Amino acid sequence: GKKTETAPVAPNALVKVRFQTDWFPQPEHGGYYQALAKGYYAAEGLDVEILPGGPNAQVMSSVAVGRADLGMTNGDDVIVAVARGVPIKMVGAEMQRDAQGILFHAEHPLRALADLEGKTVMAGAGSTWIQVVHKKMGIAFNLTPLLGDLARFMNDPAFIQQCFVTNEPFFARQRGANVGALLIANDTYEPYRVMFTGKDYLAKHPDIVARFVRASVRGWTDYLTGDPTPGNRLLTAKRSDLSPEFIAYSIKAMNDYQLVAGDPAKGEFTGQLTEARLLKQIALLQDVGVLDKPVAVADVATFDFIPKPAGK
Amino acid sequence: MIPRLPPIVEFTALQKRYGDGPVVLADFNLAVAPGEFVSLIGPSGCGKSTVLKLVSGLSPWTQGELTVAGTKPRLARDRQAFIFQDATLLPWLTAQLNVELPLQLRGMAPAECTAKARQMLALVGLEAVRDYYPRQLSGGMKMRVSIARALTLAPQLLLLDEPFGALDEMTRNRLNEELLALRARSMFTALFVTHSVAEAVFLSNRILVMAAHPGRLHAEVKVDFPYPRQPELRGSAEFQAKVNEVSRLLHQVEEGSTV
Amino acid sequence: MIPRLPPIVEFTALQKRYGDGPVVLADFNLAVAPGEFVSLIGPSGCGKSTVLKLVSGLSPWTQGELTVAGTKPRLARDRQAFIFQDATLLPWLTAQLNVELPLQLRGMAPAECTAKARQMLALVGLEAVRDYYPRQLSGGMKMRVSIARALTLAPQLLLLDEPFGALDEMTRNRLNEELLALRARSMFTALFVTHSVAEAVFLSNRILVMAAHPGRLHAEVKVDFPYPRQPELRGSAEFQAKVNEVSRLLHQVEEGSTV
Amino acid sequence: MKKMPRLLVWLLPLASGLLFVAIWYGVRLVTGLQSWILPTPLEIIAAAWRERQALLAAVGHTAVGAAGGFLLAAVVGFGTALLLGLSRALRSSLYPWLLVLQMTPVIVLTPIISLWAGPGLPGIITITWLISYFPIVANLTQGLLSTDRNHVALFRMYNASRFQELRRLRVPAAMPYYLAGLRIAATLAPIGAIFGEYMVGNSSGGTGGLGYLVYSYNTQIKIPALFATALTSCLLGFSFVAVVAWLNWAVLHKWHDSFERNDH
Amino acid sequence: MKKMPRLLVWLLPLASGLLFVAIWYGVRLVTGLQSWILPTPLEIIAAAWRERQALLAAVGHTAVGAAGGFLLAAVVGFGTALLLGLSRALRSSLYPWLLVLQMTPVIVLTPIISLWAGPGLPGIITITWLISYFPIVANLTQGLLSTDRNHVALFRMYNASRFQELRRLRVPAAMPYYLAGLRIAATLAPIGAIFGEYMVGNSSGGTGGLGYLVYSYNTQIKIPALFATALTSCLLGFSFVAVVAWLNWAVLHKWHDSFERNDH
Ligand SMILES: Nc1ncnc2c1ncn2[C@@H]1O[C@H](COP(=O)(O)OP(=O)(O)OP(=O)(O)O)[C@@H](O)[C@H]1O
Ligand SMILES: Nc1ncnc2c1ncn2[C@@H]1O[C@H](COP(=O)(O)OP(=O)(O)OP(=O)(O)O)[C@@H](O)[C@H]1O
Ligand SMILES: [Mg+2]
Ligand SMILES: [Mg+2]
Repeated sequence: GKKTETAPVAPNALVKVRFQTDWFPQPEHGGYYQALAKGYYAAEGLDVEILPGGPNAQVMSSVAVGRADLGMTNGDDVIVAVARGVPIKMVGAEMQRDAQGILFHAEHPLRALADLEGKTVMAGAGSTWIQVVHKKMGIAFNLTPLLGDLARFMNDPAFIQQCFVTNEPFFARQRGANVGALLIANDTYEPYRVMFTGKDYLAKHPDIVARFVRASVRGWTDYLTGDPTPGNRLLTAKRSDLSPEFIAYSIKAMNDYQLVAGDPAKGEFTGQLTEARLLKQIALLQDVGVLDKPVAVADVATFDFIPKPAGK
Repeated sequence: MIPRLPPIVEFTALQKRYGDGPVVLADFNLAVAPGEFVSLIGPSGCGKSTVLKLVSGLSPWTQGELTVAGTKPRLARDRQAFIFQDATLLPWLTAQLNVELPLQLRGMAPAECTAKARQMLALVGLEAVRDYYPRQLSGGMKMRVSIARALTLAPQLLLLDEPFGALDEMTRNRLNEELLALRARSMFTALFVTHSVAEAVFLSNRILVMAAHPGRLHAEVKVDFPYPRQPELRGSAEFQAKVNEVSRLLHQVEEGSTV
Repeated sequence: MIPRLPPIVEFTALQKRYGDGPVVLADFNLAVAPGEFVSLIGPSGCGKSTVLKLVSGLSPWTQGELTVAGTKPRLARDRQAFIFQDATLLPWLTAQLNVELPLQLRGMAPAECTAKARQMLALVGLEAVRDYYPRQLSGGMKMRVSIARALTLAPQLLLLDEPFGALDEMTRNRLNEELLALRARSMFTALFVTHSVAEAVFLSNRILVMAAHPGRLHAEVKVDFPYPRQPELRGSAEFQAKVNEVSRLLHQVEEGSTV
Repeated sequence: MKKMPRLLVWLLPLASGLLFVAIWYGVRLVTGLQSWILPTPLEIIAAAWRERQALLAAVGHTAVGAAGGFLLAAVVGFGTALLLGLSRALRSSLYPWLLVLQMTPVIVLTPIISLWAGPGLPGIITITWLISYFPIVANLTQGLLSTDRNHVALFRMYNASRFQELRRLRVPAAMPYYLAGLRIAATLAPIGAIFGEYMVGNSSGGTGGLGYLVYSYNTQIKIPALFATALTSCLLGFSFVAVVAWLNWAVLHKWHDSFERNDH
Repeated sequence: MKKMPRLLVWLLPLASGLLFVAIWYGVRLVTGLQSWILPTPLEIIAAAWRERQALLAAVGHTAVGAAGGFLLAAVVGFGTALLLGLSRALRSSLYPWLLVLQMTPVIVLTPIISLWAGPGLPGIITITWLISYFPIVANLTQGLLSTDRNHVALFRMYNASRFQELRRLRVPAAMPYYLAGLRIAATLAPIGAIFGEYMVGNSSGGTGGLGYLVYSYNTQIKIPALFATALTSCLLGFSFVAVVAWLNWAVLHKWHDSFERNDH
């Protein structure tokens, strides 16, 4: 339908948009649920369906083949996928920094990535950060495959594993372990988490994409700074095992680590993607050998939909 | 007695070996005219079952020629029925269904199959155990089911491999007579393996005495008693004379061989 | 002739049904003294194999009593050997190894097993096919392997279920004589099922004629020819008279029954 | 073998189960393992009771995936083995590719599966099918080829068509093999479905099946609940195995020697 | 069945393979799938060549785990089935718990395995064993119970001990079942090892096996390389299957009806 030109419209004329998330519903998707719950999408004329993901969500291929209209994932992955010919493009940031971190017991503190030298880490083989740490920072450690479980971590005070800083530390502490979490993102390597869409969809429906990004950013800001209850209600409806304490922890962690809004001191704001950072990112990926051919920033992202920073 | 028709089974200088084993049949020549009842008799392991297997096309030969109804054995199977030396019943079918099997395979209507099979089971005296599975039958009963199964087919050429060996004399005699009665009605040709000389004499118009190592024809005895033959024939002196003649030939054969 | 010892096999008012099927043996009474050679003869399905299975302890009975060597059948198995109605060879063993099997199971030294088995195979005329697998043997050869296998054990009580049914007359007669010769040496007791009246008369000192529906003893015939019996016995008039007597009894039995 | 009183058939696994539980507690005592590595049976049962609602909802979900995949495997496996049994040419053309299908790690196929079958239930059923399919094919094919050659000769004599030979001889004769294959598949189906939920599942619809719970309890370090989930999956599997055992009895007890009676 | 010329035995799978490849290209053309979903065979082979060093190193690693787990499964499975075949009491005491072992999702046991067996090779072998064990037990047990009752009666008559009956009768008679089980296990072993590397592997020796590569190519979206890894795993599997096929021939061809000869 070409009725999408005018907004807002009567609810029955809302444009259907399918948004693919990368995991089971979780607070790290809270902004989208908040936007849905508070009617920000409807206000933009969109009828958004948030598709839950899972351990093998295939977010990028879902969007690329049109099973979903937009999706969200790690920014690195989009760059790599584009380099491999997957027809997708970033349209806005969800988080300024990826939430990946390293979980450790407080008895064995980890001040910096350099402390990983010689250790064994349970982490996702092939993850970009590992390549960067190995090849760019020259830190050598062994890998053991990453599963969802924390049992071995709990059992072994010397155990180190990859985590989401918004996630695993809560459960480990809840079980009485004294743990710390080190954010992996640093000056050398700071991947975004992004919203992206298929190139075809982008060409056909730039207006919908713009409205989606706008409403989502609004949702995120509201979720983290306002009252998250409406979004959380949707989340817990989809996943009864999300406890209020856990959600609160996640929200606090996203705020504490400035994951979504970034560091205002550096001029960062919610939704922002910068050409400079993406350039640096592409160069780094190429450097460590993850990219086997160069890509242009214009191939991986469009900056047309980045909303104005709040309060400016 | 036997019309001069082209032979239904014709072996010409046939030689048979299993794989690269010893020669089992050597220079085997035999022509069976339609309607003949030919018995094979000979020491254990001389190749009688092999002869039947060749005629049925279940086993290939090494040299020479063999035609059945003028064609390759395999192509003449629809005119044949074979009663194997073992009963070879399907263990998952009852006696009744085992007998129905060949009829069903020919696409006969179910009701007709049932009726026909019942009738044949009655003929071999097994009406009462129609619904028994093979493992519930005695050795002789199994063999009788197998006989009933073969006879349902009303074949032109019947191959019988010691069908009555596991039966008591009385049942055996009765089935001998039934077999001749059936033959009188449908004039099938029979190739019959047996170890009983009396049975061979009673049934056949020709008896082939085989020798072993390698299997070969040793002698041929014509039996000219007219059909239909009555049970009383068994008591006659001519009958006894024939039996003695064949037995003597058989002794010759066996004395000549070590096994 | 037969010493007055306690019976080695004793049936007392025994009744046998398979599961909840019909009565297969009714009011069965039989005492076999050590050293006797008892033949069972009767129509197909009358329960002869069942009698042997009961004696060997392979099948339980329903009512009455049965002792073998004064104890439960199952406990007397080490004194028995059983020649089944089917050859029951293990398909993965050669003829030689099939014959060695019971010896090996008794823990006999390998060299002795081999020698003994060869000797028994020679006795049944199968030296030449020692290394054949069962599927390469003819029906009669398989049965002979099975006989050789049972005889290696030198049992006190031998159960034979139509062992010679698939053999030609000559081989059969020869094995009959071998059997008697073995018995002369080791004085085993034999329970022998056969359909051949002449064979029963030649071998046994007692013949039991059974009737069917339900299986039961119809008549008993003593055969008083002295052992060792010579082949010439078969030609004698007394022999023929005995055969006729048993045959007559058998006819009585079978005429009385429909099956 | 002697007939066993019916009661014993139930008592023995219970007795061995008690032994097993005793060893379990022993291991806990001796090794000093924590409950987040190896919870005690009591802890597991308590957790199962606590989480009964989540477990019940999830097991329903997983049961559908497992049953779908199992049935598909039983039917398609049967069909495939028939094809393979029908002719040697078909066998040597198809078997190697079947092996390739079986030996390709499912994870490689996941994107295609979630694309073609769709994520959620269709994908889960496909993965369950993939996992439980081959044991059925391998067994039934072996069974079809193991037919007694005397029976085959009989059918040859009747000029039975290949198809008749298959339907009336080889298939019934191969039933013990097929049923053994089904028994293996029955134990694979629930883990297949859980694995499938892991690979292509999502929690749309509010519940995500046992695979989702495994994930969820695992990250929350609710280890007793995790074992309770495994227990639930075993119970699901047992219901499949019970169906196959019943089938086995129904098809074979009348004639097959694996149903020995004392009464020869 | 007619005997097939030896050449055909090789040509037919090739021919069907060509057909298969043609269909593959057809699917690509018709559905417009990109190589990051379904690479073409050529792309896969090119990737295999490009990554040959990584693949070779990895396949060696995985082969050790797979072979170890397979052998363990073959041996322990044999032993278990013997126990189960030995007496009905043992069978009804043990079988349910074996099913529990088989039906417990491996992921639940991973922490224990990596704790007790240790991560790396021992853990991988344990997981491979767990995955390929049950088909062997289930099949061999069915085989041991399917013995011809006339043969059993024969052994009873010889007063053979349970053990003799097992060793000299039931085991040889069950060989076709055991070998069918081994064939299934042979196809499961490489995927089991890959899965094990996924679960408890580590890259301490410098390579992490095919499971590591699968993970790594998958996250790096190197899809042709991922398929090349799958291909390598298939080749590994084929070598296992070939060993079993040879064993099957060696054990059965002399006497079993699955080795029909034309010559009856
Ligand atoms: N396992 C069984 N289950 C049920 N019925 C059986 C079983 N075995 C034998 N029977 C029945 O018992 C009866 C006697 O069988 P048995 O084998 O003893 O006969 P037989 O005298 O040896 O006959 P034949 O001379 O034909 O071998 C038959 O009617 C048969 O159907
Ligand atoms: N499948 C086979 N493979 C190899 N040799 C075989 C095969 N079948 C039969 N033989 C051999 O062929 C010879 C003849 O066997 P055949 O079965 O024809 O004998 P027979 O005359 O029927 O004997 P019987 O009266 O004992 O049944 C025997 O020496 C046997 O060993
Ligand atoms: Mg023969
Ligand atoms: Mg009998």
